[in-house]
Amino acid sequence: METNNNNSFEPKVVAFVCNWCTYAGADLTGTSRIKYAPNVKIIRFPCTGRIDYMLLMKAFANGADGIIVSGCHPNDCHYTSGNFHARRRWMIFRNLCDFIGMDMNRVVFSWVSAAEGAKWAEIVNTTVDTIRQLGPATSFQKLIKNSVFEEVGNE
Amino acid sequence: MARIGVFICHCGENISATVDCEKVAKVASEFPGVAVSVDYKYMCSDPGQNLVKEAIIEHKLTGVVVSACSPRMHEPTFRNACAEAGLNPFLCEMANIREHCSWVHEKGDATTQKAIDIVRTLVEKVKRNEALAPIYVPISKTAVVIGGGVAGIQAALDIADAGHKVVMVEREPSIGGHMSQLSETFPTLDCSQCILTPRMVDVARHPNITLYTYAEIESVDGSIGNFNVKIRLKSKSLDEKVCTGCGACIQKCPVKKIPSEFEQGLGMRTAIYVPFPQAVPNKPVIDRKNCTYYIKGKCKVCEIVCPTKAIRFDQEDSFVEVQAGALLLATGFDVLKTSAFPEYGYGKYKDVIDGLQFERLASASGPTKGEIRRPSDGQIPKKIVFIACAGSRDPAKGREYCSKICCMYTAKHAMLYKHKVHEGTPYIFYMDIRATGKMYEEFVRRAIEEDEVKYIRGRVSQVYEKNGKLIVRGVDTLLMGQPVEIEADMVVLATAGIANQGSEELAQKLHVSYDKHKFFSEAHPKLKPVETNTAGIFLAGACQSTKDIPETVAAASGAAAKVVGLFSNDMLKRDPLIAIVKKSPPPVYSSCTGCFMCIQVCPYQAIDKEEIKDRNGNIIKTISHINPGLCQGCGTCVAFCKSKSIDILGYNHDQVYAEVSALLNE
Amino acid sequence: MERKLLTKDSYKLLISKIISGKYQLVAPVKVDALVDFRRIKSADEITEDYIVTVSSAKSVAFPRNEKLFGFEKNNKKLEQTDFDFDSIPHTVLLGVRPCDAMGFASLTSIFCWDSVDKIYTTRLERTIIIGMSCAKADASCFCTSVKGNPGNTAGNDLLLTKTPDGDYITEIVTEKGAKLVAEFYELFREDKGAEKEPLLANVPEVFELDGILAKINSKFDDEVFWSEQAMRCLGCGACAYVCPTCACFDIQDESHGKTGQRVRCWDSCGLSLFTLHTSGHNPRQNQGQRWRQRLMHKFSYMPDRLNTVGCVGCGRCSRACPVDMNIAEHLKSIIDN
Amino acid sequence: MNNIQQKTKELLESGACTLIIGYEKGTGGKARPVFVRKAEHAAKLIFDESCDQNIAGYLYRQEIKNESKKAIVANNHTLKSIVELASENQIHEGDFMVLAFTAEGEIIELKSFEEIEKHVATLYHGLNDEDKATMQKIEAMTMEERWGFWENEFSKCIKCYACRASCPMCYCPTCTVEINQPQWIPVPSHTLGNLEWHVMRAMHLAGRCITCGQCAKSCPLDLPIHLLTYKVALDSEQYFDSVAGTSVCANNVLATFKTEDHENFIR
Repeated sequence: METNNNNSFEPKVVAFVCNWCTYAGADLTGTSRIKYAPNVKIIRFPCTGRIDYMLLMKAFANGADGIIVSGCHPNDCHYTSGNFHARRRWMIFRNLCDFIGMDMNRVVFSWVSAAEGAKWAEIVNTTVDTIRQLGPATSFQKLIKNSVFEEVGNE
Repeated sequence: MARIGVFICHCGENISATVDCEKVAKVASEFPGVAVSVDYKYMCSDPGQNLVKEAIIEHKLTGVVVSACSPRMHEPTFRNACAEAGLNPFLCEMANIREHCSWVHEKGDATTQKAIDIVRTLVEKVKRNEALAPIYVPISKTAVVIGGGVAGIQAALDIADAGHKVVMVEREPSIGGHMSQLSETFPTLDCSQCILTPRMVDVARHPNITLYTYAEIESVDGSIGNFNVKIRLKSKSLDEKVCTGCGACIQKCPVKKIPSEFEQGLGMRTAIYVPFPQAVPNKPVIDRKNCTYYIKGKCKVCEIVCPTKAIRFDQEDSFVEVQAGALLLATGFDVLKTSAFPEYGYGKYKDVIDGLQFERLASASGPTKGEIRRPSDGQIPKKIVFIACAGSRDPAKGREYCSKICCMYTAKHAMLYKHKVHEGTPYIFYMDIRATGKMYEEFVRRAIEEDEVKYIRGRVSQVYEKNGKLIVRGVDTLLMGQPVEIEADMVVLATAGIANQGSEELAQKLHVSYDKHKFFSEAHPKLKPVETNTAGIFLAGACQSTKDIPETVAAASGAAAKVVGLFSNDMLKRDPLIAIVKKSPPPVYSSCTGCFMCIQVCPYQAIDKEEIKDRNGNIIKTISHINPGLCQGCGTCVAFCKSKSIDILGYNHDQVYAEVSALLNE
Repeated sequence: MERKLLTKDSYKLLISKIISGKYQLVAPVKVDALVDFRRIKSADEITEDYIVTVSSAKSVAFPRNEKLFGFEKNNKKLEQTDFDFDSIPHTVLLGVRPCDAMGFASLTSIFCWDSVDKIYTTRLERTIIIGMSCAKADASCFCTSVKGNPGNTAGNDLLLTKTPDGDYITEIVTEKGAKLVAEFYELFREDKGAEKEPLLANVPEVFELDGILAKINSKFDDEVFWSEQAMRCLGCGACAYVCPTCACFDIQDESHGKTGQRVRCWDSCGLSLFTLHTSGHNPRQNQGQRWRQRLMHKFSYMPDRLNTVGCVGCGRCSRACPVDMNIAEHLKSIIDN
Repeated sequence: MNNIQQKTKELLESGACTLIIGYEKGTGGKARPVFVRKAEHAAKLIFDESCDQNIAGYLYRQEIKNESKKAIVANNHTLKSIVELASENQIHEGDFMVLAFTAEGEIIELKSFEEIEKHVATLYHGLNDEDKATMQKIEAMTMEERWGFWENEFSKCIKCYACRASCPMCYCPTCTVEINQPQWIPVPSHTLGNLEWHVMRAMHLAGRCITCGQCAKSCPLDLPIHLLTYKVALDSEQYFDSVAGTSVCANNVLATFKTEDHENFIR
């Protein structure tokens, strides 16, 4: 992996968050006026249980450099158990991704409650810092660029 | 073709201080499908909302993105505005560029660019939004209350008084539950029967309440608003319509030595019996296991003496079915009865009893007429040792939880004893005293200070008999663990409150979840304490966790209020953001392949099976079906379903996919 | 036909010269346990240890994904980038088996049927095919049943046949081939007139083609026959994707944000989705009908309409098939049945 | 070998069965699935080491579902798949007969799902030595090496979906790859789309892969894609104690949870 020494690199990070805890937590970050890096953009889901791992794949396939997945702490799920189901799914998914050589440092899983505005800012900032150090997700970007023109002779 | 309106709010300067709102509006106007894009100082103000409404009409908008604050703030505002202008409210989305953007980033291009990205994402989402309408489910305004203890009684009366029909189902021959067994109640020491009995009679007399005693739930199907409850009426061997409750049969019944359940084995009853004199209904049942006629085939004394010829030896169990809009679980608790404490001699020594037995001894209507006499020889005990936390807070041998009621009733027991046996000495071994209710601490202080109850902080290691005395060995931890030995005449164990027998089976019949101790689980520990995770089924009292009477009654009224709230409308209105199993044209009908794994995933038991039939009624395939009345819209099944046969309105596959793509690509 | 001789040393030299010249060279190489076509950088990469390559050579002219054009939406306007014909490389395709080489005729007949597919034809025009006669065959080979043979020159520009001492008899089949020989004339020697036939593999004839062609149409309505044949067929696309003559494709738009491209990619009549209508109706409802389509297309429709048989007997479909749907065996049963 | 022919001949002759799903010798002597309807064709049937193909997937094929009296000659992979398919409600007890083999090669009829479960319990569930070694090799690689390894493999995939077609657990009548709104898996077979496909396939087999390796055996390009589903199967067992194909009433690993599940990766 080439490391990026270019300071102009701005990581693109997608956050998949649940409506009830982390989205509200990020709202609290806002109302508390805690500053964080603008690289992270949020997509709202009803529950972490709704977050399809294929969407994480799609984020990378669309050029994301990093991903945050965040929801309610265990036992706090608005729907009682969506986050527990999600947690199992992530465990299997991240191990599989690691097995195929995807850099799991680019995917941050967290629990951020509606009261943890400061934690949200901290998660975003540390994630952006990590990815800034890792550089762009070149492994995926290469595939995106070559996504069509692969034929015999181009191996 | 989509015609989306984008409305960028400055929020005074809350947004425009760091985001170039005009630029956002200009860039958004060039997004494919955007018909109009404007910015305005205060979008939520009346003129701002009018801007949205006018644009909807002028540009025939098919969707609206209000780019302002969090949807938690003003989504209802703008959805209403859209509805007023004739646009389905679910075609309006909020792009959160305040809490998630302007307030958390410095002024600059990156912040403006982020706002643009957020707007673009929501534009792509709203293009894929569907017009939705709330879901309405008709409601049968009858509640079935399962359990006729104080919780069930309170809830039933509250619901009935509000004008709705109630069907109460009680397993025992009489309602009343554990409270009817109690002597006096803490912290006021008023007589339990005196306050409960009138309520029991109210239940029996209430025109809106149908009471089925000696009855159990056979099966439940359906869902909120429309449960179908099948109730088994166990045979009482008696025609209740004919019986006058004169009691002649009870007096003449030759089988008189059956330990009475109501008296906790401290008294006896006959084979044809009412559990206690104030029973409601006050009509006997025949206990077929102990009746000579059913055992030996002859006797029939009761039939002979009955003046109204009410006895029916060949009566069989019968069934009634009830259409109910709500179910209320009030099945109560039990106390740990087992030989869980061999070291305390419980079950071995007659004078080692549990708290519920002590209640009967202290009760004026009990086997000793309220005198404290030990079961073995009827002597008045001079020293009684009460052992708190017998089985509670004991992960090794009992239950790890605190049973919550024992500290208080043990103090009450000691006090009652002292009031009745002035020369007696009560000792209480305890771990901690938990007296957190209103007037509770004062009550305990009174026991200690006025009634001189001897509290010893420590555990009892052993109780054994020696020379007609019960030797209680323990330690006093406040005296540095010094051993304590008391020669007692009687020992009372405050045994742990546990889930009622059969609660697991009932939970499975009703599809409500329960914890590892078999107590029913509430839908949310804080915000939905009287709801179960199955919509339309509510909880009251100690079937959820052990509770004292005030707490039980409060929960019962709370649950009743939920039922009454549900019944206050003819139709149940629900948020349409629910999951659906997608259908497709024949010959596939649905990509759902019927693995039914989603049924396990659903936290709300909202998924069942649906048969797809041809016009002759032959089943073509069986697929999953989501009950719109039960689905809460978490979407866990959506992400789980491998064939993507389940989708969720408002966060559907197409929408979230488009959002990911739009967020990352210009 | 004019013949030359290419010694084993000059063969290697030829490869090096081609690579360092204006051509890209595509040849069979060992890819783990398999042999498949790859663009190569040195003669050492080439292997001769194969019956046929896993994939056919068709992707040189009909790649599995072909970008037809690009598009970009800007400020609500759509801009299109046409196919760049200059991007098509000049290619030498080496080590093609005679069966594969014959396949290009079938492909061409489809791609130039009513209108000429310029991308396909340009790719093929810019490809020089150097075939390699077969010295070995296996149980799946049946080229001789479809009017081919292990030393067939048709479709090749040059055909090499390896002699026992490692030299290559070079048959110059086309003008293009002659030009290449002329370009590297110093490497070719005069042919010694060695006999080619004994060097070739023996591929027994499994069925009599004319019998199939005569009878297959009459089997069309025999649903039981086809469904029994296809009973074990799993309905994947492996047979079509490795086939040198299967030409079916799908057209897909792939886009990221405002830019995208229209792509032509392989498709297969064995997949149930292939004929699925939006209405949900599928004119080929079961695998028997899809299998029938595969055989009918190759042995009835193509002979009728394009005057060519859509099968070259390479046996790849049988080898690739997870359940051994041996096409020759199934064809034979048409006659036997 | 003869006992299978004898047994199936009897079944067909007596009318106890009208269809036997089993194995016969195919091209070049390798075994392939066969469907025998007549007693005189029972002689085609073989059962030996070469019969390692998992053929449980035929049981839910519509053409075969319609047959009333059928028997399947089941190798160990097939047996496990039968259990897993039953747990997923795709096949039902009594719809077919199961002929299996003892460790000594004796043919036995397994009369109920319970008997199949018991038989399966006696079988080895782990990976073979070769796969174990490959797994270890890959896991020992650096992240970049692993990516390089799989990028190379995925680049070869032609998306013929033989892996899907041959996997008995891939029974969805409409696969996610066939959904185009949205297009979850790109239709063209480029590396990016191939990677998405194979990751999705492996995830869909979480707690369901019985590690027969049929997907890789079916791949015309020899991609070691079975290792992906094996990885998921191994993790399901290691972290959640779930082994597919062992119990008809087991819950899927991702359809259940424990409150105390691992979460040391979550911040």
